[in-house]
Amino acid sequence: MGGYGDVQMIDENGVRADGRGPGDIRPITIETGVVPVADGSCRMTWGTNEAIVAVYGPMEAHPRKIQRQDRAVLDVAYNMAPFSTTDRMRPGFNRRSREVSKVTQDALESVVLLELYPRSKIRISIEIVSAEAGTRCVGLTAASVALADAGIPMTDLVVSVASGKINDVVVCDLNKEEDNYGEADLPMGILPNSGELVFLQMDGDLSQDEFKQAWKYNMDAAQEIHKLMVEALKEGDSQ
Amino acid sequence: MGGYGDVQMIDENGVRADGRGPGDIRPITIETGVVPVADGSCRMTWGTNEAIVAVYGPMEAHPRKIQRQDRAVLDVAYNMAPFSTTDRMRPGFNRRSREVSKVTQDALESVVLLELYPRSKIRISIEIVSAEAGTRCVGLTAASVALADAGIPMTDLVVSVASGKINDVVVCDLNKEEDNYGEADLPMGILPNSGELVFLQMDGDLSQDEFKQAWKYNMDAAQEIHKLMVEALKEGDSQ
Amino acid sequence: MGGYGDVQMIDENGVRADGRGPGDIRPITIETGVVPVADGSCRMTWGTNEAIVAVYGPMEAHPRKIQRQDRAVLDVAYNMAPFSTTDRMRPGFNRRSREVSKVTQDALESVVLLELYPRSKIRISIEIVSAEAGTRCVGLTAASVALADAGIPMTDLVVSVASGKINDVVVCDLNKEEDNYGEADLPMGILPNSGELVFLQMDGDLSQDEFKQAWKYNMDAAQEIHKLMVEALKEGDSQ
Amino acid sequence: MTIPIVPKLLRSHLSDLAERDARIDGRGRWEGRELEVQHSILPRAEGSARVRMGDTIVLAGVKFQIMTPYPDRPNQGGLMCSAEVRPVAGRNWESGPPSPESIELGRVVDRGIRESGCIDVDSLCIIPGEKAWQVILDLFAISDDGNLFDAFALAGITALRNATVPAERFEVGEDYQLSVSKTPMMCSYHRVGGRFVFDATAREELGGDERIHITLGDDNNVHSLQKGLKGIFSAEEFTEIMDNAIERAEELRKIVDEL
Amino acid sequence: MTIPIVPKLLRSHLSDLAERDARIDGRGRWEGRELEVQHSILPRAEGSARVRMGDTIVLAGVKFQIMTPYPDRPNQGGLMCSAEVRPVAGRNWESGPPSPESIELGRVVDRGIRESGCIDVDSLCIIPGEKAWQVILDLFAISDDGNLFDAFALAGITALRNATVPAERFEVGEDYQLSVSKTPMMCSYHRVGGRFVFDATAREELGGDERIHITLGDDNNVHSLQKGLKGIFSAEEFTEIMDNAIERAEELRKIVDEL
Amino acid sequence: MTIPIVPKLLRSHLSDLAERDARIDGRGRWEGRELEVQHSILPRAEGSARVRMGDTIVLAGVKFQIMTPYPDRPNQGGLMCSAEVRPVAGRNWESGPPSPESIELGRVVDRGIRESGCIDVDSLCIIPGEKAWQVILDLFAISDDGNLFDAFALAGITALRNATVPAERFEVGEDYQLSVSKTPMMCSYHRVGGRFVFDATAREELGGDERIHITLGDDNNVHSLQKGLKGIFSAEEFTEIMDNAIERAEELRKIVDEL
Repeated sequence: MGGYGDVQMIDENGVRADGRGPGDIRPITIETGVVPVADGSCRMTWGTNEAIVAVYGPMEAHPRKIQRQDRAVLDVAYNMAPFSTTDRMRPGFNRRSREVSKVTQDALESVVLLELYPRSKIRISIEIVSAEAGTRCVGLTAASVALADAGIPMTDLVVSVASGKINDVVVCDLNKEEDNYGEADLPMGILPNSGELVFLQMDGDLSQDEFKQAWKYNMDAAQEIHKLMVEALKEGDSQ
Repeated sequence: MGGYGDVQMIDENGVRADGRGPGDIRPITIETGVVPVADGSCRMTWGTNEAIVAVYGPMEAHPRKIQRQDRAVLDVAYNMAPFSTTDRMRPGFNRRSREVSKVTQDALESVVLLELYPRSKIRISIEIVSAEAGTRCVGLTAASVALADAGIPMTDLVVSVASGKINDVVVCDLNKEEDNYGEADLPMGILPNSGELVFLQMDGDLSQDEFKQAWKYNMDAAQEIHKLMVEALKEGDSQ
Repeated sequence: MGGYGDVQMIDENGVRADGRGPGDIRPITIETGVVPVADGSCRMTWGTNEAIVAVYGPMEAHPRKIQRQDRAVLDVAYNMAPFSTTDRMRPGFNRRSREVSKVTQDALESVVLLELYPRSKIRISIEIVSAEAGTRCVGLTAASVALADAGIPMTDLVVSVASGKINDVVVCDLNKEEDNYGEADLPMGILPNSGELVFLQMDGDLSQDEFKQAWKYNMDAAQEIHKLMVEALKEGDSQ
Repeated sequence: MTIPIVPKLLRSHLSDLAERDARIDGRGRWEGRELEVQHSILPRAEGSARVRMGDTIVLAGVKFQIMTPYPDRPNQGGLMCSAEVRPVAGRNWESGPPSPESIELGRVVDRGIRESGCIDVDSLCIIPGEKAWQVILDLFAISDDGNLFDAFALAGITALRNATVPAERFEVGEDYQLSVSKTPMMCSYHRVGGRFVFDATAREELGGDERIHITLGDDNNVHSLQKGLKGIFSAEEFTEIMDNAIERAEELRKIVDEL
Repeated sequence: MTIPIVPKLLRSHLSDLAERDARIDGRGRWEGRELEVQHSILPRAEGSARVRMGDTIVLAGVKFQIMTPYPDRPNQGGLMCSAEVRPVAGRNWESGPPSPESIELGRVVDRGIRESGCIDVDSLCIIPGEKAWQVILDLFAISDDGNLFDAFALAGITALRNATVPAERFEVGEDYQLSVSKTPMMCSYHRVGGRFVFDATAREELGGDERIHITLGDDNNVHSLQKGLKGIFSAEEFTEIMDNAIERAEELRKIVDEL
Repeated sequence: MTIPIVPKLLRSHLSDLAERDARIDGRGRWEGRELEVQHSILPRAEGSARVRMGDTIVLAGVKFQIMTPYPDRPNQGGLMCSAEVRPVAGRNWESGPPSPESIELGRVVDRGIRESGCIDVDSLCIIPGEKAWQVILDLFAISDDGNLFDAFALAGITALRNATVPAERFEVGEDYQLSVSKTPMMCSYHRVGGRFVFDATAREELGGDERIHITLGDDNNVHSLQKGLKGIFSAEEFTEIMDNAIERAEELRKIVDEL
């Protein structure tokens, strides 16, 4: 985290530069069926983030050595398109993308009923075509919608959202400027029905009390976002 | 194409800097059997281009996944040796070489009687050891001679040659300087007996009329080069 | 070899800058069992060189294509840790490491009774965690101790040591400064019981007479080092 | 892209259709799919476009970088065009290093745009010998139902025409519109059931043979050609395609001009 | 690392033990293995440490390079942290490009150290805008019997505290001790037999589920968190772990402080 | 290079021949194959050579680049030697990253030339501390019927002796002949049928064991040695080979000197 305390991003009344209160999230839109050739797909915009997720499968897992006799494997790839960032992102291998892919896969494997599809593979491609801040949360949330759109059974949807700290104040869902100068970032992957977690990362500096506040903001935001996800899936079904 | 119109490369009588007329090709020599350990081979010089092609096979295709049940596969690799160019060519992966390999393979697969050798592989290595201009044409032409030298049945030889444009005049078989400053390049892969095509690329700027003239030059040159190929193969056989 | 004749590294009485005589080697320590999870291991310090070697196996050779029906294969990897050199060593592929791995493997395959373990693989990892001069000798010598520690049958241990030339004088076991400015380097891999060789390299400039002297120094040093190896193995057994 | 087992049934079905001069989705031989072209759709790109041709969807984004001009061309900037087809776009596209197919895609589209001379590289110079703009056009497939070539080319030229040079962000003056003087158009033809058709779908590609790509400029001048895949074609066939491309390119150019 | 076939027997054995609140090696649920921390053990490194936790052994080495500061941060040097687990460290680690596991290892440890702000990057400046120190911390596994995360983190901070800036060798002044203002500590918990335990061995990792890594600063502030692997945990479970980490981190910090 | 299944029949045939002191192609134990050395055969290279030893054919080409001298050696240029064996040269050579075999080939030949000091790197300086020549020697196999080592080494030194420094093209003065003060020669010996022979063919390599490479200077000084492959040899065997190499090297040097 940058942690440049001299940029004023929230005023004494708790109003942020973009007009939001500390616990408010940015505007979100969700749409399914956006990749016609895929088995399930989702386009999610969140602030000026945009993710497109396609799900293919269940299909035969090959090469054979990745097959598991008793369950399906997920193959999750998170990627940022070259034009998704202010400075062009060079295509190709990238440690950050590899790590985000891995934690996203770990989160989704926790909810997909893998044992229903032994020896098969489900491929989940997450493409960030416009990046603001919080792209891993957008990608994970959109991926769980795309899985539902593909009819893959899950124990619950996953809602991912991050809180952080700006000017020593804990706030929810950092935007780009807040993220650049923010002092902490706590992204979580939440099961909205049970309040349990499948994904957790954090970096920066949070006291134990600040940490608890950030945790609470995420839990509340998850409920709000969950409603939008359910609506989008209903709309998709009715088409 | 460079397209620097101010370099004078052809005079008002249609005589080019190296003395050729618009439709003339550079000097060509062809020799077979130049790689003793190969099943067939060809050395072709064309101006100051030199290509060496070796053919190995038909042999077992491995790994198994590249095998085709009903036919042979070709494995064509076009490469420029490090000392083949004025500025040393770094060895290793190279998008241009990959693309030339692919179009050459597509052209040769169109004439080789692949279905005679199910499950097998024929490897064709094209090494440009000296490059002037038109190396892909030299490589493809020499490869078809090497295949014939290896006794691989084909419906016809492939003759490849390019025409282009210099100082707004359409001419055949650009040399190095003409290629640097030329305004267009139209390489074709021609079956000399039927006049049909198995390879076609073009870049630059040609009006519809200029395009027809360039096409005609290529067709005529193909007949001329074909004679040299047949001679070289006869000479090779008689040794 | 550097060959900077103007740095004085040995005086008229044959005393080297670090006090050694021409035929003397640097201090050596050898310890086994240093990688608890391995089947055999060795830590060897030699001057300020330090190598750690772990042996795993015999185990199933996979992928299948590396299997040999009639014998085991060795898989030797020599590597320098990033903090092993004065200028940090970048991790990853490196031609020198590949070559050292190969000659070390060739040397060890000459003594391990491979035919006792058909279809299996023995993995030998040589990690140089501190490098002075002569790391390939340290690695090969330590590897033969680690193999013995793992109970892998061999016809003999391999002792590796190098002699060279400084200020036109042939000396044994160059240290870092001597290696930087030395005029030749002759590393050998010696079977101490028969005096035969399994490893030999050399570069620099040695007259035929100098060459014979360097050879002799290596043969004598090998006997000395062999004693330390046997002691370390006995100590390891008795624990 | 893994080698799909070409279904013999599909091939013979496509042959039957061809005999009746019909296509698998009911289109005429020279008829393109329903087309949708949008621009200014990517917030982080300096120019962008989205093209939908039936179920084929692609994005194009333009970014700028400052480069040092090459010593022998001190007054010129550069244009780089790169195409990516990632696994998102279809079941048969795999991750990993660029496949021969996607390299060919990028190079063919790049050539058409570059050779048309639509970007005046001299206009990209900022300080001769020191600073110039490098224009980077990235083509990105979202859904591959065939003929990515034409979709990429169309999205590419649209994104370039939509691009603003971000001079302010790089502190070298005021933003201005990228100058694009020509509108090259690519038209692609696949041999399906024995004869060539325009704008093939993925199933037609799968059951078809060679393809030919033609890029034409505003004046019908030829800027790039490419024959792809195994196959033999005659001069007469090529002439027919070229004549058709002249018509198709004009139609497409009208759509882009009216955006 | 190849995917090991998780032995069902091991999993059920670990479950049985968990029911009796026992562990496979006799330790208590929150008890760490025997610990040995040494420093100054690598002659070529400017700072170094060796950590042994049971049969897990790792090295850490610090090297310095001169870098040009980034244009937007002319007064700052840099810190780079890289973790390697080569085949020497265990039967299941393979050579080749870094595995997802080792990338995660490096990034998680790096984050904990970096985010704690223990290295003041402003103090690494030599000449503003021209020269600054880049500190490179290399973590290297010798023997992997589980929980490389905590071993790497502990060796890493110890090596940094042990490091001397080699100004003389680079001819930019006199050598001096690297300033390390804080002592972040990572504590890792694995779900084994259904409940979380501290400092898991390789067998517990093999038969276990998800893991959680917590890095705490001197004041118990949280600097980094990471959940790894497939698994679902509750808020209550997390609170229990966090409370335990506060205790464990304090114990570890004492050991490092007393070196 | 894929691992060829060593035919036991070939090995036993070679042993039988060895007992009668015979070789598979009728040559004597220390006899080389028919040799042909040409130079100035590559139009784009500044120096070049082609060597044919029986059915083994190789090319060598010399190119020059301008480099910045290393800070600690401001008056020196550089020599780089790189060997490539591509699939053109034989059925068992495969494409892809350089194999261990071709890396060894390049490094062994490079060492022999470099260590002989035949190129005076001080003479490659153009402007001290600013510009110097880097000489790049590329060795390229056309047909591999065994003993690429000696063929590469012979072609390499011939191409260097043939090289012209292209000062005019780089606008740093007039072209001049590269100064090559020594003529190192490599002689390679393979154990075939139990004893060492000179200049082995591919079949002898296939059915043989270890090999030893010796590079000798004009004065019989040793410049490089390399033992390759699995195998044990005695001091007596080595002495015999060294004595033979002194004779062979002299013969080869005469051929090169007379070109």
